[in-house]
Amino acid sequence: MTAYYLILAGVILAMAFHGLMTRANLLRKLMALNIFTSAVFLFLVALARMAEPLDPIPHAMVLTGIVVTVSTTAVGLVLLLKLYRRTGSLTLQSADDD
Amino acid sequence: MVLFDLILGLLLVVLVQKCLSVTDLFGAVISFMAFGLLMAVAWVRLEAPDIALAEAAIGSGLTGALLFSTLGRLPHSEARQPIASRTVGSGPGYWLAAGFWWVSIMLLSVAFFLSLLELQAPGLGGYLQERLSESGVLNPVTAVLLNFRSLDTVMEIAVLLLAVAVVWSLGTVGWPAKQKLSLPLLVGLVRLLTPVFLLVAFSLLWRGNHAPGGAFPSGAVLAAASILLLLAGKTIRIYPLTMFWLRWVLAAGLLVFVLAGMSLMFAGYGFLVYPEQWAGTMILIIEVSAGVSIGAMLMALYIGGEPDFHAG
Amino acid sequence: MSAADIAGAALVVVGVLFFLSGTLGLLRFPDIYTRIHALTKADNLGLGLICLGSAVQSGSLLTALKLLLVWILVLLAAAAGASLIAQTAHERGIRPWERQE
Amino acid sequence: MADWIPVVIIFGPLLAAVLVFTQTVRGVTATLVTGGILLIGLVALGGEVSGQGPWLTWQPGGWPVPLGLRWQADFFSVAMLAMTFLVAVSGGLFAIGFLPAAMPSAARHFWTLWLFTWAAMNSLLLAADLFNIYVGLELMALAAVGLISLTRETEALQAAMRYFLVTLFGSMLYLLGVALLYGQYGMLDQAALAAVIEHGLANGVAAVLMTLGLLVKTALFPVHFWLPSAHGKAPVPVSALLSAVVVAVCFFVMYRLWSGLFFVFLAERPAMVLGAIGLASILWGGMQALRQQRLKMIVAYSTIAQFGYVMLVFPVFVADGAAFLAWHGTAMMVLAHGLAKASLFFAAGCLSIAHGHDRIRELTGGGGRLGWVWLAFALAAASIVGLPPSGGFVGKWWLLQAAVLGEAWFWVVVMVLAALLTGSYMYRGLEAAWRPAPPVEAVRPVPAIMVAVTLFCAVGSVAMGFLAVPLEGFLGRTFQPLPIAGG
Repeated sequence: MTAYYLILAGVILAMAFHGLMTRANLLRKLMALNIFTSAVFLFLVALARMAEPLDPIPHAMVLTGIVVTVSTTAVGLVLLLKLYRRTGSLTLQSADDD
Repeated sequence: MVLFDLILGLLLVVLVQKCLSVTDLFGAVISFMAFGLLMAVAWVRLEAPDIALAEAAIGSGLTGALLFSTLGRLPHSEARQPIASRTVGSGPGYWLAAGFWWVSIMLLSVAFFLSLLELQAPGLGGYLQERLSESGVLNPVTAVLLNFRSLDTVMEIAVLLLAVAVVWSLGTVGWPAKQKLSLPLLVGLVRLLTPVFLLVAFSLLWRGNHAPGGAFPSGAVLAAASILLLLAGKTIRIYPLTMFWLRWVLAAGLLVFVLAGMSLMFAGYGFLVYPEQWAGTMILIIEVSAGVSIGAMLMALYIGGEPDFHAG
Repeated sequence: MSAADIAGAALVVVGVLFFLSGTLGLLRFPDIYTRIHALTKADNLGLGLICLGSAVQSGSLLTALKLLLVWILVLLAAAAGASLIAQTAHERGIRPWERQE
Repeated sequence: MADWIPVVIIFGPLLAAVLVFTQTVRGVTATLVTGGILLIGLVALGGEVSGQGPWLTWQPGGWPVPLGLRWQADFFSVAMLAMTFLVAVSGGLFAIGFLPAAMPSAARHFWTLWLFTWAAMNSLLLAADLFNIYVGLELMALAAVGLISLTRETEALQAAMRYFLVTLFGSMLYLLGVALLYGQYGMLDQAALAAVIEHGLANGVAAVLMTLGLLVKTALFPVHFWLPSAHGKAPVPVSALLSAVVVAVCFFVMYRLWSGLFFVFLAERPAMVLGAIGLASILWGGMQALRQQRLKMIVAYSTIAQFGYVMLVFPVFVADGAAFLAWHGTAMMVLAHGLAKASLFFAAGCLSIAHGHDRIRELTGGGGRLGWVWLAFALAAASIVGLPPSGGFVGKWWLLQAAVLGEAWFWVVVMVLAALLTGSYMYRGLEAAWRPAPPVEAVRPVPAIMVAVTLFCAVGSVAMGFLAVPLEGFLGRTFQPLPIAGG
């Protein structure tokens, strides 16, 4: 069963990566990043479940990670709002090489 | 039960797909929140109730609230706008970078799936069980977070405080927030629920010692309570003095944690090395201050800017 | 399997049926007001039955009381939420659906 | 072992940041007092390392390794900490003059974020635990995002957003690699893992994922695109800190991984790939720097090229020769680059305050203090290019010597070409200084402290060349990449 969750994590990782690369909308990029993070956490916890006996250290790591992710997401969202007020658009202009 | 896992996985995949390609942002955010809730179910299936609690409260709940408040601050048209089918970037630099990523990720994912076969997952569960009695708490996750790997947790609280500092550096929000609708029902409900919230927060904090819970879910419940109070229009007036106290409440969790570690060091035990008979008490003190601070920090993140008492 | 188990399971199944009908209403009803109606009414009853079923199965008074608390809290939240949604919709000028002749 | 040293080094700036956040202490005071305390800590650490070295380890929390986590330090860590200290303090001094002139409203937040970044960098330089490194990376990334967006200008906000997305994605790749390693061995300590790690697909994938994540953060060639805008549009002291130290810290983490944990993998082929990434970064960064019209952008692009140069250590390392010489060269190069790069950004900042812009063609004229600024720019540029007797020269010379000893002729050619390329774009920056022009009237005065700091960093970077012999002595002639696993 844990192998199933490991593979599920891999599938979600790939989907989130695709979204992160192809979506121009910043809110969607942020959500894709969050989903990517969730998939990494799923991977860790599935590993913890595989171990005998159950290994609580990945659980603690994921708890730490969840809090860190909320903090970064909050910053990202505020940054996104500031950008929207400035440019009126939810997308980034491509990196200018000037 | 295998069927249950299969359905759960399928739903997760469908929700990710919807979140990333449904036509409007509003629908995408809804799918994202549903994804978070189902992840909480997945955590329970993987025997990680601590994470399920944190995911439901922080990962899905608070992130969802953050996303919604962001959507609310965008104009209606933007939230309902369908995906524009244009490319993300242009120019040779972009295509080089994108191509590099695609190729490497494709190769990597093949290797990744193959490497899953090799994982043995020895884990530290057994080793941890032996030392758990020395940690001062009974819940192994709390023991890891606040004793065995407490340095990570100190730095994690620092990340939260830093996020508040960054959000504040990006601008101020007018205060008190104006309410468009008068919603007597919400006010009544909040009046009824606030004590319940406080009770739940306290019980989560207390339970953390021996069962899933602890400072982070408890802080998230506190933050939820204060966000509800805000939504019901129950804002306090902000004066310089209130800001002074707010700053100290925000910083308290980190300060108590670091200063506790340092005083232990100067007492001769070593940085964050709890003497065994005091470990439980010290962890409780640290957790209480961290819980209150985390509640305040999560609320500050939700507000999304430094409260400005000149604007109110 | 004891009688309590069977009774509990039956209650849970009935509760799930109520959830199903509520979801059906959410998907099929014509406007926001009727949808809320379907959702809150059927789901709250469904949840009540599931809680009752689980309480019967658990066989412990403490758990039963906790489940009762869960149900009451969800009832409160659902009632308030539904009324807030309806109120907001009303103030935005969304008219209730009427049968077209 | 003195337990207080790493605590003071990491939590000194952190506590200062919290105190500045609560507005009990003024930012300048806090930064300078922290600097003083850290100086004591660093001297003590240097003494301990040279007395009991090559490696020191501590166990914060007091639990033995597979359960608890460790801090570790050798002389390279000490040198990096010292460089971080110098840039952080001189950036702070520079900001005393810069903030009132350039962005008075953001000054309050600047110091908090500055101290947070400092704490994050110090924790990364001391961390031995892979997951602790992840938390440190996130702390550093978030603080850097805040610093970049401080001016709240549209371009800065866009650069911050791009940096945010890219760097957090990098962190996630890194964490995924850590998860794979943990799934194999159930350990997170670098030295403990290095003792048991062996060839295998999962380990290889972990190595690739973690390296990719860190490459993104070090801004090397195919994933460099975020750096020029982030470092070019940020406020000057921030650009200096980001280019000189933050990127270097990410490289440091990657270097530690490859010289310790993944050392078994560092065979011919992976080293070639890492070297090729370096070569591509040298070419791309150099070419772009040649095209730039603004002084600050030249300096920003040169960071990509210079870290590309530093990456050449890996192919030289595996070539049979003098591994320790390559190692010394890298250490020296990163350290000298830090001071020189800080000085270059400071100089660009001084010039743009004086002229109101930093377009190279119009920077001519302007006497008085600007002469000193140009002198500092020239000295720092000399160190970056690698002219003797600067620190940059010593670093590049050692690396070149190691390559010659190892008969890695291809990389020798690359190094010589890279030096020429660096010379030509740095010359473009300097050209304005010695083009004859009538003195411009509308030059605004530059605060003396800014000029002094600029000159100090430049001189420091050159003077490091004279410290080559003691530095070599400290680094030692034996290459011991990791502490003993038992601790």
